[in-house]
Amino acid sequence: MMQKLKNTYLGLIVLFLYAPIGVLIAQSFNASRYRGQWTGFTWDWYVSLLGNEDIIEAFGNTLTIGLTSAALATVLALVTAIGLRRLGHRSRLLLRGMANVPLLNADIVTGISLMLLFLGLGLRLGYDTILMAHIVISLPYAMLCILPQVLALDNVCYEAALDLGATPFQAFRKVILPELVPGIMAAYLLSFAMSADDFIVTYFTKGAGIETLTTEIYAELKLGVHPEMYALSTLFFVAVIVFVALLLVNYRVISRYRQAGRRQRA
Amino acid sequence: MMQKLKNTYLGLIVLFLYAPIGVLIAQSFNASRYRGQWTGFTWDWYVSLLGNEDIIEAFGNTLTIGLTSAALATVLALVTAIGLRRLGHRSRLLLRGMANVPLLNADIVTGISLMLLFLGLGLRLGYDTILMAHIVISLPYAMLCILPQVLALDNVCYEAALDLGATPFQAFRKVILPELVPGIMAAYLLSFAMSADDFIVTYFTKGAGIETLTTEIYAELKLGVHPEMYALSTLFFVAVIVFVALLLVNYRVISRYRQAGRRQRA
Amino acid sequence: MDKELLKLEHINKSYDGKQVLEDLDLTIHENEFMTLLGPSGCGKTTTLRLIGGFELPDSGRILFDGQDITRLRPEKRPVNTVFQKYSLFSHMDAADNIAFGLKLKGKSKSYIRDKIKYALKLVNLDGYEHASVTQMSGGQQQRIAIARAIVNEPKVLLLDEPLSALDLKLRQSMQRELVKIKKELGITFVFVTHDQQEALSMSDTVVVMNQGWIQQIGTPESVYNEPENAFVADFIGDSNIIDGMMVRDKLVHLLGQDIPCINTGFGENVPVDVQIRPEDIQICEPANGQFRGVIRQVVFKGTVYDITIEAGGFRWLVQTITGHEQGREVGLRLAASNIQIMAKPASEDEEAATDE
Amino acid sequence: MDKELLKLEHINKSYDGKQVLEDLDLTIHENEFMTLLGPSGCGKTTTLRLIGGFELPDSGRILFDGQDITRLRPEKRPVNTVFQKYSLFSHMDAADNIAFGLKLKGKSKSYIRDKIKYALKLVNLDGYEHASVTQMSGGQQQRIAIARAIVNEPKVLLLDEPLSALDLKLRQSMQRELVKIKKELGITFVFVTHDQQEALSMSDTVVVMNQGWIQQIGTPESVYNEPENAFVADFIGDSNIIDGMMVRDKLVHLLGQDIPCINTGFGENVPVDVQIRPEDIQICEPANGQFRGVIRQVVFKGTVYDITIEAGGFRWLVQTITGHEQGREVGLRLAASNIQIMAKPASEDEEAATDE
Repeated sequence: MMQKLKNTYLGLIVLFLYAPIGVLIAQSFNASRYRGQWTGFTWDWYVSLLGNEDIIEAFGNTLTIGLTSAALATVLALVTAIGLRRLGHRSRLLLRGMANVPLLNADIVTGISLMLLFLGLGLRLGYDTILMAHIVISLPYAMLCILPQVLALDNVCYEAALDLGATPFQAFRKVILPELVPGIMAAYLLSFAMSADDFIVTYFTKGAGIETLTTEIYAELKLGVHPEMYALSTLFFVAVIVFVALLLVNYRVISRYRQAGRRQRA
Repeated sequence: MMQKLKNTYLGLIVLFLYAPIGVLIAQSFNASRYRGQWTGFTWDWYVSLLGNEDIIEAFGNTLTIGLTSAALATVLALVTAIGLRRLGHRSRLLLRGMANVPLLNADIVTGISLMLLFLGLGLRLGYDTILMAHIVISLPYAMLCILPQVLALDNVCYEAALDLGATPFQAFRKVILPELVPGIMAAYLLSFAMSADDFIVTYFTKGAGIETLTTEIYAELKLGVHPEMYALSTLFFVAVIVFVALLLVNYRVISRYRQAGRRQRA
Repeated sequence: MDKELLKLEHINKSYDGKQVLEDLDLTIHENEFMTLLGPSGCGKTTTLRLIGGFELPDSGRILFDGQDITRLRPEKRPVNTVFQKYSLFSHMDAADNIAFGLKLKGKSKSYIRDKIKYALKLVNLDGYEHASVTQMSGGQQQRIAIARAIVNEPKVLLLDEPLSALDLKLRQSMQRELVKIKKELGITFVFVTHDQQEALSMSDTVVVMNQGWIQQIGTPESVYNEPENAFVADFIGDSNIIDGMMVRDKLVHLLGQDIPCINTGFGENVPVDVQIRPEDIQICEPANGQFRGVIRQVVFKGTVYDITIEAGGFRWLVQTITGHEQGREVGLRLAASNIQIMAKPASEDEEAATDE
Repeated sequence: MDKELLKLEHINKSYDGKQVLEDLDLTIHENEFMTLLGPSGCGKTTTLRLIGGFELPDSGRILFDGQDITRLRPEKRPVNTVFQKYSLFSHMDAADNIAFGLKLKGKSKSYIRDKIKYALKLVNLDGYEHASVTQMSGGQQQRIAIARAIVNEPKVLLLDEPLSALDLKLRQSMQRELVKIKKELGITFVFVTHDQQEALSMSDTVVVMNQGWIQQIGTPESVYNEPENAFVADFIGDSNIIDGMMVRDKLVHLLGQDIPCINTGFGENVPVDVQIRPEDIQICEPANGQFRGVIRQVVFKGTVYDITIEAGGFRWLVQTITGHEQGREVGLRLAASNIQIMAKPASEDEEAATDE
């Protein structure tokens, strides 16, 4: 009885979290353009998506901006984390705190700030400014993934490598870097997700004539009801699921390392 | 030399993260309406903010929606976490994973989905739908704060309370709940931040005639250059700083508990 | 021994189909310091949790002072528990932790204050009323846990490896303190440990357990000197355990020699396990020994030397106060009273514990 | 002893203004098993790290085979280190860990393969080439770490508390194995530990350190039986350490009695520390003893009884094989050869370690 009640509750929570997306998916297969009337199943909206050149172009932009900004943010985060490692405890805490503030700041504030900065620097808003903006918003997340691992790194492995005849550079490349792979992967994946998901920062820094998927969806929906956009959003959601699967695999790797560490300690 | 290079690098990173907000703050004190020309310092834009009734109303909405949705999301997360605790390892992992998916989903997709759901249910978009939407987006974050603490709870404290004569309910109220306070606080603060910062979900679920701070900023900026909005964004940023300070204090409490635990183990 | 206080009868308990306790019978007397000793997984902690009420047996009864308490909830039992670790309430200070049980029982403020004072004095933490328990050392935390349990005036105090998280020096001093506290309170202690030294030095009665069975119950001396089977002999202290054959009463055939001993009643020509403690073997001239062998290894251990001697096809462990030269030929002599004869195990559960 | 291999001369080292090593001199010979023994913070690990090249001394020299290596980088030194823990490369399997140093040196594939096979055999992990090191037990990991170090054929192997993370039984068996490996390789071992048992049972030479000073260097027996000061006596084994006065050669005044001893050369009427090991005290009839006292406590420890006797105003710790009755009056006898006389410490660094 108690057990049944609990399962019902947990089921309701899951429903609560997933009902919206369920409605969206349903709508994307609805033959009717209009909500509330189900006139049959159709792939039409997906098909017409593929024929829409604006969307294909926006997809390209999302992909290239995401991949590039994630790579740059990850490298910056890695170098910064290693720099922070050597700092004293107090200044490290301060810098960590400072890196976390932008995480909490409202995206709209970040977007407006970046727009003002770019315009103040005399830059023309476009692809490049989106890219820079995305690095700025991804960097704190990348730090969040990489920093704990870098700080937890034990000097012992580095010293063991020196002891066995490695130069400091060899020790870094052959011992330290491989130990950090899970954190680097997580940082890259999360940075990419931040870039691809972002709407408002992109909106303020993109200028005219260039769209990413999120701004394209927004623009089309403002013009009227577009079931193609429901289809696109559904695809977006599916991409997220795939993405989470990737993260989970990566998380497994991390936790295997962690467990091994714990066993060593025990 | 090496040291100087490193400090320069770290300084650049901080500049990189904070330059945008610096420009925003400067602009909010610029007597000129227009970017690029500094005609003197002024408090005017802040003063005119206070006289703007729309903004005062939007602030009220942000505050009440934030406080209410955070409270509800935290309670739901706490009950769910306790429910998950008793589950088997596999189903727990599954449900945790499912709770994390919405974290990664693009806000615009969540916003569209919620709008479709609410309209599908025949609800009128307004204050209530924003509230519900914010609970949905905050819940995964609240879970993220509470669940690890609930899972790490040692049965020993509960059993010790029973052993000393407490009924199961007394043991929960007097022993378990106080141990969870730091996690509950973190969940509440983070949920509030998510609600207050959100733009796109609110935009899709708010309907006409009601604005929160973020949608109000967006709406006014679309109409033209409004330095009042720079002032408002600056205030928003200051609020974030205060908020981070609160979180840090709470984090200190958590880490003091953790350290105590670690000492016990050592 | 005083009168019977707690009685476990025919207890069976299994988890996930694995039998943890099998038809366990155990009687605990008033004012006894009883230790349950065994390797991990032997069922000692489960036994304690059954007494505390945190587990229910699959079958069997638990009697307290003649009354059946098998299904009584933990909060109603006249026993209190000191847990292994983590058990203090970290959001309360020391005094609030200690007062927890008394407040639930609705005692008066002055009563509670006096009790706290008394308990802190007893555990040597005078004046620590308002110390934060998270700031305390492991040893201090365990003392507070003991104080918190005893203010409720339990008839039986259950201690579940309370010292296992402490380091060696602290553990030894806490052992002495626990014995002192036990004497002052005059109540029954049931103590669980896997550390044979701890069990021997603290208890009135040692219960040696393995794989859900009680292997032997006795005083520390009797368990050490007269182990009833090879498991007990091997688990407690170092031992030489050798296959032998009881020729007749007071004569055992061992590695090709007939050796006099003092045991009787095993019958004639019965296979037995023979145990000889390493400190009970005398090294002498080869001609004078019952066995003749060669010293293979000498290791200085501080108080004693551990000497490995190969004799009669067996590697003997011998402990002596004086050193001996490696490689030398020597004789070994065994006094009849130092040879312990044990029946061969009836089941595999009683077999000697193997090194992991 | 073989020829001198490694020499530390006048080494000083401090961290954050705290002096860790003070004018340290130490000579290590070829093929020696030397153990640095002391409580935490005594400077033993720092000494090892100086030899390994992970720290530079503030002043002083380190000579290897006559050559100054004080400022040589760790990767260039003819020594290898086995670290306390965590030191295996978790993204490589066992064979790749072992091959790490050899690959850097550009050895041939077949050479490396043979070396791995040999090293795994030596550490008793035949066939574990492709095992994931993260899946291994603590003991196996330390064996791989040893294998990884020795394939580089160091002249000196440094071991920094390599067994401290293992449990008691495993630690003891690894101690035996390490001694075996040392014998087979025939190289110098410098071993750091805080465990006196470990130091005594493994080493040729024990270096007892405290607060950055070397307290005594000697064989295990000499360090145990003839400690040079109260710190060494107290740190190694149980001891009775009593203030005394050397009346003249071979006579010491102790707790009101003049007691014969065998030490000479302290001068007349000089205050000294007197050490008597608990196993060296004989209990006899009150009339026959040099001291007369009362048995306060008897604790059975397995092999021996720990007996506390109050006599002459001092609480003596005595260890005996047979039990004694608490409360009985007894006499204590000390053989002259079992009394160890030690000069009073010149500085506070040499004072007896206090219980924490």
